[in-house]
Amino acid sequence: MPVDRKGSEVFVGKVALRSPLIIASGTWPHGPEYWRSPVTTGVGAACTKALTLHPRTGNPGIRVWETPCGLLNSIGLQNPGLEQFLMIDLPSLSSGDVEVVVNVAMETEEETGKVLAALSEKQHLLGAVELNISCPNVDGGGMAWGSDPVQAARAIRIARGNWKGPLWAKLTPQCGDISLVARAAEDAGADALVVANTWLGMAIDTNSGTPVFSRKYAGLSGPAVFPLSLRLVWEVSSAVGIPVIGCGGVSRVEDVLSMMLAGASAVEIGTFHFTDLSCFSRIEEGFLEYLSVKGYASAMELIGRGKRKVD
Amino acid sequence: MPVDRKGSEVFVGKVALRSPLIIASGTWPHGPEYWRSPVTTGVGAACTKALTLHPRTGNPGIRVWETPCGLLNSIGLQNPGLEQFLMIDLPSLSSGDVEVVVNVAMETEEETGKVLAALSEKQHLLGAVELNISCPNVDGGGMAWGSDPVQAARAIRIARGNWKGPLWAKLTPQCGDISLVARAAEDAGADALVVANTWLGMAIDTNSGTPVFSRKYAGLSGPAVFPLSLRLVWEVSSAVGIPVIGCGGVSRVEDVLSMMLAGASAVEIGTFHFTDLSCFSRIEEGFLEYLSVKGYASAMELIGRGKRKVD
Amino acid sequence: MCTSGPDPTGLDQDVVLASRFSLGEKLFILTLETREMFSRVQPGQFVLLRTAAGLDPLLGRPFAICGQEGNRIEIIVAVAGRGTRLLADSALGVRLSLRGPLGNGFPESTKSRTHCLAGAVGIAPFLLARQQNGESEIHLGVPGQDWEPLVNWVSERIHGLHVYSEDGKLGNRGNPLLCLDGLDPRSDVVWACGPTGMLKAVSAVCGKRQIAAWVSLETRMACGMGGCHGCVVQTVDGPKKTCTDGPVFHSQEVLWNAS
Amino acid sequence: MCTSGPDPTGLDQDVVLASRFSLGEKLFILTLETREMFSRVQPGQFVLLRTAAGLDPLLGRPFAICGQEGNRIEIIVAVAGRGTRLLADSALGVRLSLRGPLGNGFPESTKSRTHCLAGAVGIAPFLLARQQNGESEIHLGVPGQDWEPLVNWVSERIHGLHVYSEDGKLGNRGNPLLCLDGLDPRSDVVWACGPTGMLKAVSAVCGKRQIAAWVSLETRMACGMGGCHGCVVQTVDGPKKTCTDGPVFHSQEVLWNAS
Ligand SMILES: Cc1cc2nc3c(=O)[nH]c(=O)nc-3n(C[C@H](O)[C@H](O)[C@H](O)COP(=O)(O)OP(=O)(O)OC[C@H]3O[C@@H](n4cnc5c(N)ncnc54)[C@H](O)[C@@H]3O)c2cc1C
Ligand SMILES: Cc1cc2nc3c(=O)[nH]c(=O)nc-3n(C[C@H](O)[C@H](O)[C@H](O)COP(=O)(O)OP(=O)(O)OC[C@H]3O[C@@H](n4cnc5c(N)ncnc54)[C@H](O)[C@@H]3O)c2cc1C
Ligand SMILES: Cc1cc2nc3c(=O)[nH]c(=O)nc-3n(C[C@H](O)[C@H](O)[C@H](O)COP(=O)(O)O)c2cc1C
Ligand SMILES: Cc1cc2nc3c(=O)[nH]c(=O)nc-3n(C[C@H](O)[C@H](O)[C@H](O)COP(=O)(O)O)c2cc1C
Ligand code: FES
Ligand code: FES
Repeated sequence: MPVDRKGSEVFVGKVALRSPLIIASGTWPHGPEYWRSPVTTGVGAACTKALTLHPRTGNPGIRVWETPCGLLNSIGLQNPGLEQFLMIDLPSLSSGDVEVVVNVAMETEEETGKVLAALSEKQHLLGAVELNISCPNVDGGGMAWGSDPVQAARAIRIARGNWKGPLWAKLTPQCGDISLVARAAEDAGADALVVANTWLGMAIDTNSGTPVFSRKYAGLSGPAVFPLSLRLVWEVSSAVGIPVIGCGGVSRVEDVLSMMLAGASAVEIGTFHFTDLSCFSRIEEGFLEYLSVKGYASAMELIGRGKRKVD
Repeated sequence: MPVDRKGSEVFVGKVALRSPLIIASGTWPHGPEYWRSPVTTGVGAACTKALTLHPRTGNPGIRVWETPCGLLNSIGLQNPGLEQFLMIDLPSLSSGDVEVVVNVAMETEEETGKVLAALSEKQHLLGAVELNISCPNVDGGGMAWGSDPVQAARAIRIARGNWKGPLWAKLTPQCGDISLVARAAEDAGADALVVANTWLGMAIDTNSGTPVFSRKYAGLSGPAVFPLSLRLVWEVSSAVGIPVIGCGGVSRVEDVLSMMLAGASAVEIGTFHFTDLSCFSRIEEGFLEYLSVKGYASAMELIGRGKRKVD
Repeated sequence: MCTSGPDPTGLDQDVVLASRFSLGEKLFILTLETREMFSRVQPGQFVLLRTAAGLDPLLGRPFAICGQEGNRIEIIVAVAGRGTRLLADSALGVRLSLRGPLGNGFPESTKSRTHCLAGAVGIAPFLLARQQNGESEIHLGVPGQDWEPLVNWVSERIHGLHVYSEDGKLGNRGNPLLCLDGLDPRSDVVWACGPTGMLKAVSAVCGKRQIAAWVSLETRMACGMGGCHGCVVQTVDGPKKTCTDGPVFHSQEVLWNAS
Repeated sequence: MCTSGPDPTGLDQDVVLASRFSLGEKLFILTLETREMFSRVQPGQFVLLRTAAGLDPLLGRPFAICGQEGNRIEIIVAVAGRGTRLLADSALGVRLSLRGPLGNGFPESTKSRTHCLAGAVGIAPFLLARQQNGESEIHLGVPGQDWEPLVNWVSERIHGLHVYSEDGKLGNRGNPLLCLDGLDPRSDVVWACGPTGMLKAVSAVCGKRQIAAWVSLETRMACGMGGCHGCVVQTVDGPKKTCTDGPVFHSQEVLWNAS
């Protein structure tokens, strides 16, 4: 019996998603077949790999390392740069059936400005821009932008000045008080907040006796971090009025529900689809079943509902 | 063939431990049989549950919740208070064969002062005091003490004034820049730093739609957090001159080795012994084998060695 | 518990899943072959059990022991979530990690008759009790007809079992509390195991009628050996640990309305 | 990959561990029964495989396919760490999660003779090649006598196998590179699979002598389908992904000294 997937629609501000499940940045192939049915069953939107003005080759050495229920990565924003993205990637991604969210890695004011200005000309093809002020795997910029309210606000203002479409800011857990950063991003004009990018960790190869990654530290993702991300989602969504998108460790329908009950309007999944490609369609089905069993008329009713009885 | 366990001795400052493995606070029964052979095979020291001046009943409701490779807890410092500890617990614990480390939960200046003054009279029975400025599960005090350098320094100075024996400060990951807190603790007179207590997380019961824990947030421990703790150990041990004790998610000999290569002099294990009580003896055996295969004359040679080729 | 070497506490060991008998999609009897033989288990004692491969699930799940013979023990597993699903799906012959036996069982009574009240899988300790000693009266309540396979399986083992179901389609209409009506405080004692709601009701009735009643509680656990304080229940004597002070408590000791 | 429902990409499926044959304590041949039949697998293609119970280990481990028949595939598993240990220890009949087949195999050659150089378990793709087409010359090098069971097992399947060991106790003294001496760049082509050191040496010799050589590389992987950029190798044309651009690369394309 074909599943009626209608009831899972959500809105992130003005952006309508047919499902609250978003494929997280840097984890999904850019081949066009991955951006359309049947592969995208259950998926509402997909984020591109981080985009930078110029091509980047990424980090040398080992780039991924498994940890208990988690994954450390140090990819380092490998991407072919704006020109190739516009020419080759974007046309094929946007021919699919999910909203395309372009993850733009915050670099210098000038570089980011150029990238966003160029994307503005393609705004009709894009669901949103996700401004990555949280990459832990590069020097200069990256996570530094998201690590305090002042820097974060500066980054958002630069972006806001160059991109009029929906602007999501992807925050990092590596900041003092994330509520302050979140409020600063809201005030500077972000339309939604993605909470959050990876958690700074490291690994040592005991055989060689040295750090596994060339940059020593790397970003932790996957089910291991879910309880930590959920706490951030609760905290941020209590602090701001704009929509929050949960991200970090989601692997089960209960995780999606928890994130939404905690205040998220949608949820990104990255690492777990490395383990199970059918997770999107399966989780969406579980999501619909929950709504129906619990008597919710729409997915939107779930958002923040976990708070009403407590906060 | 009986294992020769001699080679695993380490020093945390002046405190000699026959093995680098320490049982983490709040996880081990106070019954005397758990503080002596054969149960303590492989164990160098054991930390008591957090001690407070007055008895505490702890938090109501659900207190433990499993997450992927991790455990959230919200115990809330349940303990019988100083008087009973001195009368009943301490005599039996100190009759065992491991160093007894008393975990003292930082409360008000006055309360902590009294606890430490009383412990000072029993200093001959104690290996060290572990000052807990990092408990996420109580209001007022707890983690707040460890969340910034100024508070941390104040706490250590109070403790230092009342306790002349070895003083370990147990830090929290929930602080801006942990190196700053670590340096402040060092300057204020701590003899060693335990890095670190649990990571703030949360869980939602999707059936009821509300947070699982009465205090909403809880502390995450277990293998899930290991890569995060390892990063903190590397960072802190690069920032201070006093010994560092690694803590958070250790479950395998490789984890112990990694922590020590990253700069830890010893390593605490909490959650994982819930899964496997034989972990201490098994890990110590693996540790000795590693030393012998790699040709280390003593466990101390390992400490911080992972850094020499990189930093 | 995923140990190969011997565990110095003697509490943890690897066991082998020797047999599985299905009583429906979500109910299984598992037989475990232990390496070290347990001494005589008391009814109400339990084990923590986990699949030994990998670190997830991380913690053992508590199950009351319902049978013991030589170096085999038996448990009833109702699939409640992820951990029990994995256990139920484990291949025969697989190694599982076991901690136990843990806790204190129901106390031997000096009174003349013991009445055991079970809610569904709460029957486990009483199966063991009957195996060890044929004397008690055993009352099993189940939610409805889905539970017929369990009722049949238990009936084969417990001669004279009293069965209750809400709709009356299995045994008597109602629940095991019905049996309390006829009890005499001077000669009768009650043991109960099942959902908290039922235990609370048993406690209320027995309190009022001054019948001595012991109940086996369920709480979430981490260590099972008194270390973590994760499993406390509030009692008239302050917080107690379900794993080492219980799981069996005197019904009047428990503060049923404290959370 | 721990899916019950169908996977819309068609890449992931549950498979059943149908048989295990041991070639020593740390070396096993596993037969997997797939639900969906694979189309013809190219030698060099691989699968990601994980134990489906629980979330740890989280990621599949890559293994080259060494045999295919109906809906069964065969792999060789050398125990290298935790993931491979768990796979090797899995009970027969257990469900495993599989992603694949992935990557590009060795390219069909227009030249007259293919010489396959394998280091130990690097023999896997060449077993499949021989199963599909009897023509290539196959050279297997092993570290020493411990590997005799593998050598015997392979010899039964590969008629005319050339064997090498460093100490000469199994086959010829030395390693498979010896065979390169006699090759003719106009008519011979080399395929190699094994430790990186060996592949690098093959590349150096073949580069110098202008013999066309393809090598199958090993890198750490997460997704196996080109999404994560975790598996890149540096090539003359910039970074390439081992999982989707490889694992088979032309030996002169790889920048062997980039890390
Ligand atoms: C002393 C004792 C004896 C028990 N005896 C039996 C028995 O004989 N047969 C049987 O089928 N069940 C028994 N249970 C309940 C059984 O332990 C839970 O159903 C099981 O732990 C659920 O695990 P899960 O992973 O499938 O559920 P999940 O909900 O996925 O588990 C998540 C977490 O919650 C805990 N949890 C969930 N429900 C319970 C519960 N009711 N009690 C304690 N912890 C829970 C789990 O241990 C785990 O940590 C007993 C519980 C206790 C405390
Ligand atoms: C394309 C390809 C084909 C392969 N074919 C085979 C084969 O046919 N037979 C066989 O026995 N082995 C093969 N390997 C190697 C095999 O994948 C590793 O030995 C295995 O992943 C080790 O996992 P572990 O958990 O036991 O080791 P651990 O060291 O515990 O693994 C930790 C992590 O490192 C990764 N890892 C460790 N070693 C390697 C390695 N050499 N290559 C890639 N990732 C690694 C694991 O995937 C895991 O993420 C192949 C590797 C690749 C890339
Ligand atoms: C291999 C890999 C590459 C990633 N690349 C990016 C990236 O380019 N830009 C970005 O904002 N986040 C990137 N991330 C972070 C993810 O988008 C996501 O925020 C994080 O992995 C947490 O979610 P998860 O636990 O569901 O994976 C990457 C994560 C992984 C694992
Ligand atoms: C159930 C439980 C109770 C704890 N109680 C205390 C405590 O009383 N004092 C303290 O300093 N830390 C306490 N902790 C934290 C542990 O000592 C340790 O720092 C933390 O669990 C991380 O280590 P692990 O991952 O090895 O468990 C507790 C942890 C758990 C799981
Ligand atoms: S489960 Fe740890 S004290 Fe009871
Ligand atoms: S393994 Fe993910 S791109 Fe190759």
